[in-house]
Parts: sequence; C-alpha cells; structure tokens
Amino acid sequence: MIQNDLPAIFRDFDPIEDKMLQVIDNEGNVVNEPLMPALEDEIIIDAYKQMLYERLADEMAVSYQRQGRMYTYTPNMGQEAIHIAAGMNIRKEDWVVPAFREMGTLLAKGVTMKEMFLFYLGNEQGGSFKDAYHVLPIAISIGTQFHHATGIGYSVKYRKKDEAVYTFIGDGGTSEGDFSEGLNFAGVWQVPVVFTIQNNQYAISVPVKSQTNSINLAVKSVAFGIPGIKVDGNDFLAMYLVYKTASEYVRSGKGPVLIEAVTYRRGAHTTSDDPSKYRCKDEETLWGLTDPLIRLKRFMQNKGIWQIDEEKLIEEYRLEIDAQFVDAENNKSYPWEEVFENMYTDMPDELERQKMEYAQFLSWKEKRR
Amino acid sequence: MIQNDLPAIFRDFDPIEDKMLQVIDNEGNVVNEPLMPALEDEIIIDAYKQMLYERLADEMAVSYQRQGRMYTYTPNMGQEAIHIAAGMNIRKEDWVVPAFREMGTLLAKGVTMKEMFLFYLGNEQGGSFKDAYHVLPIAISIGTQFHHATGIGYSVKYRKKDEAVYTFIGDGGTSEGDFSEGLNFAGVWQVPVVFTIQNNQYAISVPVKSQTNSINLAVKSVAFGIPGIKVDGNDFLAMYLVYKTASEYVRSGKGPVLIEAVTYRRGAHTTSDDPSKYRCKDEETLWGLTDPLIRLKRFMQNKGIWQIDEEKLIEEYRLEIDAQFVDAENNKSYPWEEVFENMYTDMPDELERQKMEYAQFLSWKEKRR
Amino acid sequence: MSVMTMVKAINNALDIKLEEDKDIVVYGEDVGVEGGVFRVTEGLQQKYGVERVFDSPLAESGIVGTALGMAVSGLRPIVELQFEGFTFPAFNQILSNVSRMQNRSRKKYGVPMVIRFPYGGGVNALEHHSDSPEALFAHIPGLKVVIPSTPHDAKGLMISAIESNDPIIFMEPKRIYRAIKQEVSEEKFTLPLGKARVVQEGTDITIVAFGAMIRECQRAIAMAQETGISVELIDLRSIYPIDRETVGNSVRKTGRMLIVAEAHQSFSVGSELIAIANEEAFLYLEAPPRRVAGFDTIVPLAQGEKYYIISPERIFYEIEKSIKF
Amino acid sequence: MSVMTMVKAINNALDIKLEEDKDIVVYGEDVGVEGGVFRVTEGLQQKYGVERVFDSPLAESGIVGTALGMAVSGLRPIVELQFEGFTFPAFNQILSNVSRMQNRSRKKYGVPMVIRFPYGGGVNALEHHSDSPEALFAHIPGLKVVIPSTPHDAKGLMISAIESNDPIIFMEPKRIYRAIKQEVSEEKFTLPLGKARVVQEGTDITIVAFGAMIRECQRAIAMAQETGISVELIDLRSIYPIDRETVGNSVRKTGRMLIVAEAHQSFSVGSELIAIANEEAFLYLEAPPRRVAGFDTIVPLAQGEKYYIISPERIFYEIEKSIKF
Ligand SMILES: Cc1ncc(C[n+]2csc(CCOP(=O)(O)OP(=O)(O)O)c2C)c(N)n1
Ligand SMILES: Cc1ncc(C[n+]2csc(CCOP(=O)(O)OP(=O)(O)O)c2C)c(N)n1
Ligand SMILES: [Mg+2]
Ligand SMILES: [Mg+2]
Repeated sequence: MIQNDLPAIFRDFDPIEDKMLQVIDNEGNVVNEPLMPALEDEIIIDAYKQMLYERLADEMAVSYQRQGRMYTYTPNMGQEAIHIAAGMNIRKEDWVVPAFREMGTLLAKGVTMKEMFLFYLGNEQGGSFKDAYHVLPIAISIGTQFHHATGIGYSVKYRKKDEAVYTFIGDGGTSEGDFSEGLNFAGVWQVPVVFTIQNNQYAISVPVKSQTNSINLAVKSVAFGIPGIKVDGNDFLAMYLVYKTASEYVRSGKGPVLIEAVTYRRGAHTTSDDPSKYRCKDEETLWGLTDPLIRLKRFMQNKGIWQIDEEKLIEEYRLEIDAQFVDAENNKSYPWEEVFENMYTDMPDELERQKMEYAQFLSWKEKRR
Repeated sequence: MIQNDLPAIFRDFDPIEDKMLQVIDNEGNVVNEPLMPALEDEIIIDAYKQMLYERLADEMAVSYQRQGRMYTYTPNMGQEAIHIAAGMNIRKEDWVVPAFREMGTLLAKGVTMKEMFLFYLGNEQGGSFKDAYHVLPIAISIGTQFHHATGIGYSVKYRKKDEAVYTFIGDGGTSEGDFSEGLNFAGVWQVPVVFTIQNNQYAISVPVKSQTNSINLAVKSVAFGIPGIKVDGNDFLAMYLVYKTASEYVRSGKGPVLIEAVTYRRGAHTTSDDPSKYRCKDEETLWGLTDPLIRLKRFMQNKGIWQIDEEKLIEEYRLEIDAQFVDAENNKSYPWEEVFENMYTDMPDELERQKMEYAQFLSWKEKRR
Repeated sequence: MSVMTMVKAINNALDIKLEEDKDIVVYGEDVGVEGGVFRVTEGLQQKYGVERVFDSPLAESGIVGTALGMAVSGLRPIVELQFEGFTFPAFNQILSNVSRMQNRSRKKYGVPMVIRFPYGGGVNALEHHSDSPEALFAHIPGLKVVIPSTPHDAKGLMISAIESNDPIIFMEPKRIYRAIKQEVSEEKFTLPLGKARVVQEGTDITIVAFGAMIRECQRAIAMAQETGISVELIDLRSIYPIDRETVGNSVRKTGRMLIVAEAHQSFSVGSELIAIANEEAFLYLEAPPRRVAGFDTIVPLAQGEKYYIISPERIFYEIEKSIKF
Repeated sequence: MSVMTMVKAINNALDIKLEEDKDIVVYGEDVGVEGGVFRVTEGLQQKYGVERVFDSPLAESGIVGTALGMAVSGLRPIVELQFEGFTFPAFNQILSNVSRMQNRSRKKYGVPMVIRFPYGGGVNALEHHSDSPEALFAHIPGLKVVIPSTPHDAKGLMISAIESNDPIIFMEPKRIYRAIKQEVSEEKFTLPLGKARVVQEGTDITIVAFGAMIRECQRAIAMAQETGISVELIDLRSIYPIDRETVGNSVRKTGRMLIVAEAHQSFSVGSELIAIANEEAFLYLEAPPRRVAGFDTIVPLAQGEKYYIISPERIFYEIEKSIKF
C-alpha cells in the first residue's frame, strides 16, 4: 500500500490522471514557478556543461564509428537531462545499475569516456567500469537489471547502509516480465531503489503505443504499490526536482519509486540503425524543439546567467574527448589468457586444460610461420 | 487506453478505489439489488447443483488420495462459485486455458471426473481432456498460460470467429513475469480474453500480502490498459454477473478484461500440504462463513426456491463420482509405446531407435524370467 | 534461379509460404516496418499487411507463448527472436510448453510453429550477440533444431520447417547472412528435416560441422588437401534429430572424426557426435574423435574474439593431429 | 555423528553457515514459515529471523535476479527454486547474468551465490517434477554444477558451495531426499568441488553416475557381481567441472564404461563423458562406452514412469552387453 506521506509532487502529478511534471517550456520559460528547484546558478551552469559534454562525447562516438574506428555504438542524444539530473543526485556511495543508454549518469559516477570507448572498441576492460564505485556493468538483456537493483536494495536495507540504488530501463523494456517482477519485489521488500523509465518513444523501430495499452508508463507503478510520476525528461529542472525528491524519499526508508521520464531518442537506435525507415522527419523536428540543451540554455539566457563561452568549451571538450578516444584506440593489449581468467574465482581444471591446449595450438602456429 | 464504453460495473467498482462487487452477503441477503442478475430459478438451482457436484468430487478426490488410491491432488474447495459462474457463461465454442484449480469450469466444458481422476492417477490420457472442445491441458508452469490465452485470442480475432477465451491464475501467479507480459500483449492486441485471478489468499504457504504491495490484484489491470474489477468470488451471483458482463464485453470486440475473484482456498494447497503450519484455525473459520455453497443455499432459502433434496442429490452424485473413479482406477492400460508416440507428429529416427533399443531390453528381460 | 544471400533466401521462403497459406503469421521485435534488424522480413508487412506480419511488444516469453496459443488454435506462427542471446527469456515457454504440448495433450493439439533467430560469432558484436546455444535446445525433447549453412539450404529447410507440424527451432548463422551468395531457385522447394548433407567426399577423416563453420572447414580442407589429406565433410543441417546414419557411414569409412562447432566445448553437439561415433563405428575408429570447439568461456568482445573463434588454421591443426595419431 | 537424511543434512549445512556468517540469506518460494515444500529449510526462519530466511514472491527470475544483486553487493544468498521444472523462468537470469557477471565486470564483482533445487524422477509426480536438466546448466560457462548422492556428501558439498566465490547450481536428487539415511558428522566439514568419488573399485568396467542413480547402480552391481563381473563405480559429485582425471584413470584401467543418468539421452552428461573417455583413454577402450539414459521424451506421469526410469535390471543388461562386446 502506498504511504500517505508521499511527497507532494507524487500526489499532484498522479499518473492515473496522466499528468506530467514540467518546470520550463521549450522556450525556457518557467511554467510552474512553485516547483522551481532552489539551485544556485553555479549548479545550473555545471549541469549544462555536463549535458554539453555528454552531447559532444556522443556525437564524437557516432563519428568515430562512422569512420570505421569503433564498432556499433548506442547514441544518447536528446536524453542528457535525465542522465545529468540523475547523476547530480546520486552520491558516491549510491549504486547505479545501468541499462545501456545513460552515459551521462555513468560519467557522473566516475566512468571515463576512455572506458566507454574501450567498451565499444570491443574490450571488456572498458565495460567493467573498474574504477567507478558502486556501478554495475551494462546489462544488455533488457529488464534483467531491475532485479539486480532490487537485490542490491535488499543488501543495503539488510545492512542498514545509507545507500540508494538507481536503475534505468527504456520504454520497450517495460514489456519484459522482469520489469514487472522487479518492481513487484521492490514493492514487497520496500527497498531504496529509484527506477527510471527513459521513455524515448521507440524501442528500435517500435513506437511506445505498440508496447502497451496503458495510459502512460508511470502508471504501471500502481500494479506494484509503488509511487510513480511522469515527468518531462527533456526539462532538466523538472528532472532535477524529481530526482531530488525521489532520492530523499527512498533514502528515508519509505520504499522504491518509479519515474517515467518522457524524452526522445534523437539519434538512431544504434549506429547500425536507420530511423528514416520507421519515423518521419516532421516528428523528429517537432521533438527537436524540446531538446534539453536548448531549453536549459534558453532558461539560463532568460535568467541572465548564461555566461558560458560555449564555443571555447566545445573546443576544449572535443580535445579532451578525442584524447580519451585515442588513448582507448591505442590500447591494443588483449592478452589471450584474459579470455579464460575472468570466468571464475576458482578456475576449473577443465578450463585450465582448454587454455593449455590453446597454448599448444598457438605455439604450433608460431612454429609454422 | 481504456474505452469509454466500459460496462457500468467496471466504472462503479473501480479497483483503484479498492471497491469489491458483491450481490449477496454471507447470510444470502441481497446487498446490491440493482446488480441482481436476472436469472430464472432453474438456473440458480442448476448452479447450486454444479457447485455441489464439484464440492463432492473434490472431497472424494481428497479422500481417494488419503486412501492411497491416487497421487497428489489439488483441492478446489471454497472456489466453486467462480468455477461454475465461469462455466455457465462459457459457450461450447469458447476456449478455456486452465491453470490447475478450476475443476468446475473444466467439468462445464465437458471434461469428465474420470479424466480428472485418471490425470491424478498418473496417466496423461486424463490430462489431455481429449473430448472437451477448446480446452487446453493444465499448464503447471505458473503464468505461462496467460500467453497461450492471448495467442488464442489473436487467432480468434484474426479469423474473425465468434469465440472468447477464458484463462485463470492464482494470486501467487500474479508475481510471475508472464502474468504481466500476457496482460500487456492482450492490451496491445485487444484480444477477446477474460483473465481471472482466483485470489484464494495463499500461494501454498505464502499470503497474498507477501506477493505484492498493490492495493488489490484487479488494479494491476491499470498497468496494461485493460478494464479490471474486483469481485466477491464466493458470491455466485456476483461472479455470474461479472462473467456475463465480461463475456459480452470481450465478445463485442472491445478487448480483454481482468477479474480478481476474492475467495479462499479452504483446503490444503495439495494433499501433501499441511496448512496448519502457516495459518490459524480462526482465520479458516472466518472465511468458512463466506463459503459459496452456504451463501447460495441461504439465498435460495430466503427466496423460497430451495426445493432441492440435498441428501438424495449428494448420495446420487457420490455414486456417480465413485463410479467414474473406479472406472479410472481400473484403467490400467499404459502401453510402453505411448511414452514415445505423442512426442512428435513426425517421429525422429533417433526416437525410433531408442524405442527399438528399449524393446530389445524388454525382450531380454522377458527371456530372463 | 537468382543469386541470393541467406537473408534473401529466408525472406523468399517466408514470402512463398505467406502467399500460399493464410494461416501463417510472422511476428517479433521490429519485424514489421523495419523488416527485422537483419532485414530477413523486409517487405513482408507491406505485402501481407499488419495482421499477418507485425511488431510485438519487447518480450520474448510473450512472443513464444502467444505463438503457442496461435499454433494450438489453427494458425502457423513464425516468430523471430532478435538474437540468440535473447531467446532465454523465452526458454521456459519453449521448454515447458512448446516442446510439450503435443505430448501433454496426447496430440489433441498440434504445434506447427517456427522459432527463428540469428546466432553465432564472428561479427564483432556486443555480449549476447555471438553465442551458439544449439545444444541447449537440442537436449529438449519435443523440438527439432535446424541450422542451414547456405542460402539454398536455408530456403529449403525453412519451407520444410514451416510445413512441419512439429515445433522447430531454426537457427540462422548471422556471420554468413550476407557473406555467401548462391544461385537459388525462385520456386518452392523443400529439404528433408533430420538429414545431413555430405558436402564433400573424402577418405582419411570425417569432419562434421554446420552453420557458419562449414565455410571455415572448407578453407581448412583446402589446406589439408595440399598435404595430401582427403577429408569428408558433413553438414548436419539438423541438430535434432541428428543424422546418425550419415555420420556413422562416414566414420566407418574414414576411421577418424573431427567435430567443428563454435559453441562451448563441454556438453556440446560435439560431445553427442563423439558418443554417436562410438555407438555406430567403434571398431572402425583409428584415432579418438575430437572436438574443435569454443572454450568454456563467454565469447569475448571483438578484440578478444579472434582467440575464441575457430580459424581454418586451427581446424587444420586438429586434422593433422588426428591423422598423425 | 548423527543419522541424517539428505534433507536433514542440507538443512544442517545451511544452519551451520547461517550461524557462522551474517552475510548469508536464504529465500525462495515457501522457504520461510513452511520450511520449503520438502522441509529443507525447516526451522531456519525461526532461528535466524525473517530478514535472513524468508518467502519471496512467486517469480523465479526475480528470485535469482535479486540474488545476483545481493551477491554483487556483499551478501551471500542461497536461493531455493521449488522444483527443477521451475528453474526455467530463471534461466535467462542464470545464463545472461549470474554466470557472466564475474567475466563481464573483469572480477570487479564476485558472485558468491547458491541456487539449489530438487530434481529427478521416481516420485510419481506431475509434469515438470521429474526432470533432470543438469546438462543444460553444465553447458553454461561461468557456473559450477553440483549433485550429491548421499546425506554426507550433500552436507559437505553444500558447505563448499556456500563458501565458494563462484555461482553454484546445487541440484538435489529428490527421490533420495529421505530414502537414504546415513551417519553424518554434526561438525562443519567441506568436500572439494569438482572432484569425483570412487564409490567402489573394480576391474572390468567403469560406471559413472551421480545423484539418485548411484543407489540404482549399486543394485545393478550386486547383480553383476553374482555373474563375476567386477565394476568400478564413480560418483561424479560435480557435473561442471567434470572430473576428467578420475574418469580417465578408471577407464584406462577397466577399458569399458557405462554412464547411468536419468536425463534424456541426447546431448546429455553421458555424451560428454563418452567424449572424455575418448580423449583420455582411447587406446584402452575395449568396448564402446555407452549411455544408460532416459529417452528423448517427456518423463511420463506415474503410470508410465516405470518405462522411463532406469532400473537396476536395465543397468545390468547394459553391463553384460558391454562385457560381452
Ligand atoms: C531481452 C532482450 N531482448 C531484445 C534485445 C535487443 N534490443 C536491444 S535494444 C532494444 C530496444 C530497446 O528499447 P527501449 O527499451 O525502449 O530502450 P531504448 O533502446 O529506446 O533506450 C532491443 C529490442 C535485448 N537487448 N534484450
Ligand atoms: C513457475 C512455477 N513456479 C512454481 C510452481 C510451484 N507451485 C505450484 S502451485 C504454487 C502456488 C500457486 O499459488 P497461486 O498462484 O496463488 O495459486 P493457488 O495454488 O493458490 O491456486 C507453486 C509455487 C509452479 N507450478 N510454477
Ligand atoms: Mg526506447
Ligand atoms: Mg492462491
């Protein structure tokens, strides 16, 4: 049963009534003054910078891929407000259980672009996010990550730690059994998990209306007795407010929450995908008007706090990102033994044997040359 | 999105408000006169007889098992109103996709007690429900049946047939991923399926409050954009009304519905289970007061249409049921070839070979004697 | 005849059957407008409409489970699972229901359905996109498991699979989806399920393989030929049932056997084939039949995959070892 | 020492570890108040509280998936799946995440967890309650698969499994849950994972088996002894990794091998063992190693199960055939 001590926004934006929380409109005008989060200008500027960094890193990743320097990549463009707002509310000790399209959040947790690049260059070292504290690797099998987050939530609660868990999924992912099961376990166990649906309107080519007949995605929370809220995912200030509220809520031990962040995947599904097959330019243009960077920039301009030399920043970021890419690209070290060595803590004899046989083959091959 | 042309009861008993539809109370008094279904006395009498038959068959099955004449059995006691009300609204051409605790509905569709007994005597012939039209065998893997029902619904819709599909699940089953996925597919495809949750308060030993944090089970329909309703599952008249309304709704092509029938598993989970380990006598006694047979009988008595010589009927039914059991018990025919012959339409050579090898072993064994 | 890739050949098979039989429906993730992420269903929705060729919600258990419902009620569904790595959310429906419904219902209900998906490594993919799980499906009684190695076979086997009244797991080696082009008849034709094909006759050693490995074996065989070794190559085509007769005949002739398959070595199709060789040709064996297989490890990402993937050279190495035994 | 059934021995192992290590939690369907449908967790909730021993919602994917979350964050979960037939909703979590997390995270995250469930036939059960799916788990790299055949082994192996930092599939032969009683130490002890046990030495033929089949083999061996055949019996204990050394040594000694296992014959543990025998002892083989196995059919319900289930007589029949080869 949902508690009565729900934060006001969860009551005011009841997904059953299909309301959506918004703070600024596409022009950057504040449409809901009372909800305006009390953020120092510095913080807003920093947020914009982080979004810009993600945007650039993403663009560059796409172009490295186009140049044939990297394998298939999954663009993030258009979804930065969600990632950065989440990142700003996630503390060092909190856990992130990613899906695969929240680069900005990973960066905030200490994952480097070099690692991301290394991952998309086909090296597991990159995907392990080794030095990022309490970040799980990407879970490609969609939906499964909800259970992992809930399980971590149980650990945290069991050990009475002050840690929250953040996990993500796409709109398409809400159809998987694990999505529902995961929320259901979280509801029963009342674990400190913030579940985010990034509703970017498509699962590859399939529009969200073909995924479900529900009035929105946030309302799915009702089935599991969890508070849910639908929010404009391209409105950084709205996302910030919601993450702040949700974080406080789950940290205070009141149980999990579900956020539907309404956004748009401005790029292709992956670099192997061609969206023109399944959606029209008009639609892309319309959604383009809601772009989170443009909106936050306009807000800052309206407010008179836009003092960013964007061109210089772009230049600077580009150099830095490229340096990281080149670093990753130059990392050609993948000793063959690595294939075997991470499978088990206690490596089975059988694997040792296979490794030895392979070494024999390699030395035969060497000799043959 | 849920249609606006929803039948009134779905609007009046919105599961979001946790309302429960009821027509008569435990004393058999009508508590909601306007909802009283217009049923001829004969029909009500017939319903009672069917419920009585199921009750007796169930009791006898338990006792055969106790006598060591049958393997583990799954009692139905207390849930008869749901089964018979469903059965009376399911037409010959409609489909039934059972879980494993809706014996009365199966009987209404033409399954015989002999078959049920044969199944619990360990013979697949019983479980195949060979002569019952459009009835699937029992799906033991909980939740999976929701997809089968939805798929059949798609067939029916695709081929423009006037057939509805009825499927069932327990309260525990609502936690399985397939429960949610199945409802979600049904919502998107708008198929003519009536989904029933028999909320008998327990999944083996686990109470429904440990299954989910949602305010009730009917409300889960909201997550899939399907109309849902919570109904007193021990009130035959309420169940009848709901099945009649739901059947008309799905047959008219408006899409699926979800029914939560609130009931109580008066018996053990199976004959190997001992409920005293996990629930108290008081609880059982309280729920006993809501027993569907007692209530309907009182209603009939109140209405003055109780003209059943129950003792005679019980005698008669018992004889008939026992005859069917003895018939099943005497069916000792299970030729060994049957193990192989139903696996494929086109039997693989490999299976032929295994069959032949087994025949060789059997003849060796024969000779050795 | 026209030149086809495997993608085109399967597309053509689906097209022919959709045209012929109104009971056939095709669905899965992105198979509609998009025509599948590998374009195997391209153009079919346009031609046959959204009721017959369509996108499903993103849920594999649902895709397979609803297909079973369709199959028992008169349709003949063909479903696509997007990658082999995403068949596992559907594993319970496949193992607990699809494979069992005929037996459970004592054949009251038939299960004419095809579950098709790309599988295998060699395409520089992310995790879950390079696996070869055929042994997992082949161990489940009630299924048939089919794997083509050429466009021609893909078409003939797919049509047979669709016409079969048993549930078929149809695994498509994605590595050669477009890498091999071949003249294939535009007409309808079928190939028998459960029968292997002798790709090339030989006398010194038998190689059994399937899918994308056939091409690698042919390359290795060319190397072997240079050293005067005559290799017989068998393309299984069907993993279950496995063609014991063809394998047995060959091994009785050559006395030696290698099995080349990408999957993890332990508990693989190779293990089964060694058992079969022992059962069928024990007295003829001149060297221990051996597996050239993937390791018991996760298939590495692109940078490490070269170690895992079976090269013609590695096959040749094993041929030589066996001959020298 | 005290006399224990396997149920009691496992319960005792869980008890010892729960007592010792606060990071251990035990959960699954009905494992709390009920103590599990087979009573393996009986009394543990009372003793250790509902936070450490508890009922989960009815969803196997959730049980395993949440356990993985717990394992990577410092707990050591032991989860029960109610029957082997209900492990498959969790198959995706097991194959796609549990088995892969160490490799995927380059060992940043350990996965110390045990997934335990009863399996196997011979108890007159409904469908899905008589299966032996060990080969399906053994083919998944990243897992270890353990099966005990006695109360003593069950205890020692369970404690080792719990203490292992790798994820363990622990399969409990339900048919001998209570059928075998044995003196077992009350103290804590472990048994090495991955090592087989030579149950009885012999010279004419090697039988490899595990779980409930050990007892059936012993009965067959008694029959063989009467005809003067000396049998060596190996209890695998671990299906993956499989103890190639012990098996190889034995087959090199006896020259003959039978594998006795309930699962469907094709693509089974038996197939793997025949491959191993060929790799390890080819020149010593005097007869083709053979599988005494279940058919490639669904395990029949009670009335038909007698045909499927492996009797001592059928084992003896195969011993004789091998010896006479
Ligand atoms: C279980 C599973 N099935 C299929 C896929 C293949 N796949 C990768 S991304 C994707 C679409 C996901 O859509 P959505 O959940 O909306 O996330 P988005 O890509 O839009 O961020 C699919 C089908 C997968 N990764 N996992
Ligand atoms: C997938 C799956 N998991 C576990 C089981 C074992 N099992 C059989 S009945 C049952 C409880 C079912 O509870 P509920 O859904 O409430 O139905 P009820 O038995 O109360 O009718 C369980 C766990 C199963 N049959 N299928
Ligand atoms: Mg999306
Ligand atoms: Mg129940």
